[in-house]
Amino acid sequence: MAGFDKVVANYAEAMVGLEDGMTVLAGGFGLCGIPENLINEIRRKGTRDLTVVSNNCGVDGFGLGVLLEDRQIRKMVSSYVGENKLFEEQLLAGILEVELTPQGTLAEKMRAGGAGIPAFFTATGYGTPVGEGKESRVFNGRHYIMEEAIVGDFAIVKAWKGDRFGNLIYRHAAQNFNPMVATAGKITVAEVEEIVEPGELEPSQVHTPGIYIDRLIQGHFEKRIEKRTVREG
Amino acid sequence: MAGFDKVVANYAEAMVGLEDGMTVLAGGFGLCGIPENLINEIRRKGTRDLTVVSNNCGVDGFGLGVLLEDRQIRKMVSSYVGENKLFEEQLLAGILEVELTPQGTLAEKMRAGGAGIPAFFTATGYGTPVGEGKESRVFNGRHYIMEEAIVGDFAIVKAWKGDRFGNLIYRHAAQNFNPMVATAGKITVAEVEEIVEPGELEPSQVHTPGIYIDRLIQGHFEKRIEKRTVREG
Amino acid sequence: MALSREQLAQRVARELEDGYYVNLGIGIPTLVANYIPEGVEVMLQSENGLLGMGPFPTEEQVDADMVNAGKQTVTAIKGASIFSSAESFAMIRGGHVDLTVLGAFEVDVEGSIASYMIPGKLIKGMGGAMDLVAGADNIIVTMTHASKHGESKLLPRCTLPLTGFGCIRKVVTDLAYIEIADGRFWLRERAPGVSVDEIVRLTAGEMVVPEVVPEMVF
Amino acid sequence: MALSREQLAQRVARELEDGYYVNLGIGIPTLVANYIPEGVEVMLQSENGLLGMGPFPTEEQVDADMVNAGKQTVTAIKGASIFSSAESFAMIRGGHVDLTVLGAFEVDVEGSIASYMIPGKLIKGMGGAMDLVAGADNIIVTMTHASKHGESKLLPRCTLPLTGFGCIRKVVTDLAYIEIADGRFWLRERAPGVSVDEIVRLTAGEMVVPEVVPEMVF
Repeated sequence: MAGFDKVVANYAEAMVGLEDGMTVLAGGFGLCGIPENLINEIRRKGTRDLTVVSNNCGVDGFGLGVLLEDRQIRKMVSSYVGENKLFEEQLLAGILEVELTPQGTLAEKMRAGGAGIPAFFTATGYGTPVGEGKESRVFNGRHYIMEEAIVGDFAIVKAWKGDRFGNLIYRHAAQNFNPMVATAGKITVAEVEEIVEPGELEPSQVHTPGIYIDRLIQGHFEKRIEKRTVREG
Repeated sequence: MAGFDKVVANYAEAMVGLEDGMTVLAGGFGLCGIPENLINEIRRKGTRDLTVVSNNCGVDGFGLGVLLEDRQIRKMVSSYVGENKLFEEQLLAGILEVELTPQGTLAEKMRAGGAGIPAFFTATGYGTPVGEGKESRVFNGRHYIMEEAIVGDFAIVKAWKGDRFGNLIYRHAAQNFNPMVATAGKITVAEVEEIVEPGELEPSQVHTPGIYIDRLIQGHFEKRIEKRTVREG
Repeated sequence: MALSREQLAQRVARELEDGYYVNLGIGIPTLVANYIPEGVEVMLQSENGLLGMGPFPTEEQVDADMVNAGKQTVTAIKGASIFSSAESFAMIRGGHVDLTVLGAFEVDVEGSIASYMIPGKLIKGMGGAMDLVAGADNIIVTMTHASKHGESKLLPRCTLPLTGFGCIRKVVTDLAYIEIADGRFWLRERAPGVSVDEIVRLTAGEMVVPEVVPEMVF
Repeated sequence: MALSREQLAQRVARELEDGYYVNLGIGIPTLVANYIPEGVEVMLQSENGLLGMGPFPTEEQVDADMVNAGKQTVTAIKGASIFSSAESFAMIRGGHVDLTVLGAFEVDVEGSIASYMIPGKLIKGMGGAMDLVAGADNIIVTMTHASKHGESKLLPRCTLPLTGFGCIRKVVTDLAYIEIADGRFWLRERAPGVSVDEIVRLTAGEMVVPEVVPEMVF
């Protein structure tokens, strides 16, 4: 790497260093804003025994769902995994483990991981199965539980535009989990729809500063829609 | 208020409800991005016994410094207060109290206050006077202290543009503490250089969503520079 | 007669106030948006990271990057803002959303709610529901009063794993509008043509019944 | 001869590597930016909320909304990003900054640092220094080796209130470059013309002295 140019030549290079047994954080919500090509590269690579942290696990045949086909995922940390037949099968067969985490807690755990905060307190989950076995404490008369940060060996995100320095801007609601995921990986890889030159993004409008990004690649995206809902025009 | 129009007619209206003894959070770093007219309104109002949470306390005669002239501040929570003669005098005379808080911890305490997180752990301040009397704990072999959130009765911020719904965009490095302050007030008032109509700000480029803003006012700003440093052109 | 889904949504909508930021859960809560009272403006929050959710898009407007918390394609109104899920749940957890409406399997006299998991059935996850019930001061639960088999869903104590502990104050069922306070249900309104006796019979938890229980008008 | 301020900055600058994100404290650390080695690109982080700090502005470029952590007017380079102070310290606390350079009053063999407060004198505050020393893995402290009265600033244990506990591994003084490990100072380099004996005499904490201590070359 020369200076701050994070652009890599191909997807194989983008995922160098990913090994069996690692924890991978993935951005996206449902199929919106997911790093689809980086996921496909993990599939191609055949890395196994992965712990994947992502709000959902894609659908059958698309998104993180493709990593189930060759049983590459050992454990999934998600808030909702209801869109996936193969997921259900592997869960019931006991070859896949799931750790259900409330959506806001999941987002905050990754933000904390990136921000050097090892643990925080939240009311979310107190008195529920999520709170079982976790320390609880009262602040100002209210019950809270302690949640610990999540850090990944790899983090993969998808953005709209990225400059060569790795500064990212997300498009519309495809932002979702990507900004926190980007901060919480020991190695963070971003794929974008368009690579631009440094200076083309307005500094105060950058969503993810380049300091969090180790590698950047431009991809082509299918952007599959999970639930197409329309009204009369 | 009709619907989501947060615009108020004048500064007096902007600060309605501010009472003696309240805690006021103020955005800005040094003299950069401070809500100068809202501060002046507090001066005019003569509210006393205030606890003010802000990274700095302005300078003599400008910014939060003006609230020292009639001894309106009882306690200051800041990371650095070295730019102010009157501050020093009142501190030594024992009529002003100061709680020094590391800059990053201060920012995070207000973010936590706005985000419903009553406390978090940080390594900052462990083994120092800041950590004294605070709970400490080891995570992954490292020492951390527990810091509690800050919530204000009032929060005052300064932004560049704001739409009538209270969505804010900050200009350059005048962003600083303003976004966290905006989230952590029971009542949050924003003053801006320009009020625009809803729809004029790109949704994904809004820094502070309008949900955090109770009142909005357009002001004129002196924008005094604390340390003018230039090079040959 | 028990309320229809539309009437449930209509009754909930009467709790909306001008200037409210509202999060509507999946199912009946979503219908509430169709019955916003005259003169009231509300702004819809979608927990994936959107404040100011608009209607579904036309065919031409459909955009894969513009979805709501139910993963449906949506639009944004003028004056919307879009942000990360961490920011979205900061907003929710921090109590900035004025009203949250969501469904449930069970609610009890302590205000606890069970809505995401039936042991023995496959667990799909809680999504944002636990954060929503823990974060909001003002929550309305909408559900049928009893199961098809006549088993009450308003209980002395939830039997299913909880989504949230002691956080619900208002329940709109197909039979009644009920408030929760001091460890009891308080019957406030009944559905048109539904008798107090029937409501009492289908409410397992302790319920206070005032002398007059007004009938809802639609 | 003891190093000048410029030489101190020059020596520190040799620790810079290509692609480093660097936070430079006020004073001598700021001067490091003037001695970035050939072929090395670094990006400066300013903790108020700026990554990619440029030089001071020309008269025409001066903008009150564009200041650094020292409250000086600055510019931003192409490819800079600007963000909130919470985001800035998330970056710092989370260990994303590759190198932090800052001054100190005292450093001890455990790597503890005292830099913000002298009891009896007015306390102005720690600003971002406590976050910076707690967050970075790689910190270089620059300071004079001893006070004007010849009192060592490299101690068995800091006497002043700490800015950070056990976090410093590298110190560049006007006399030497010293590393800290295993509860001792390790003498690595000496300033041109400064003898090992003089360094040893002015170092109060236990110091390991190798057989050969190379002289810095400028």
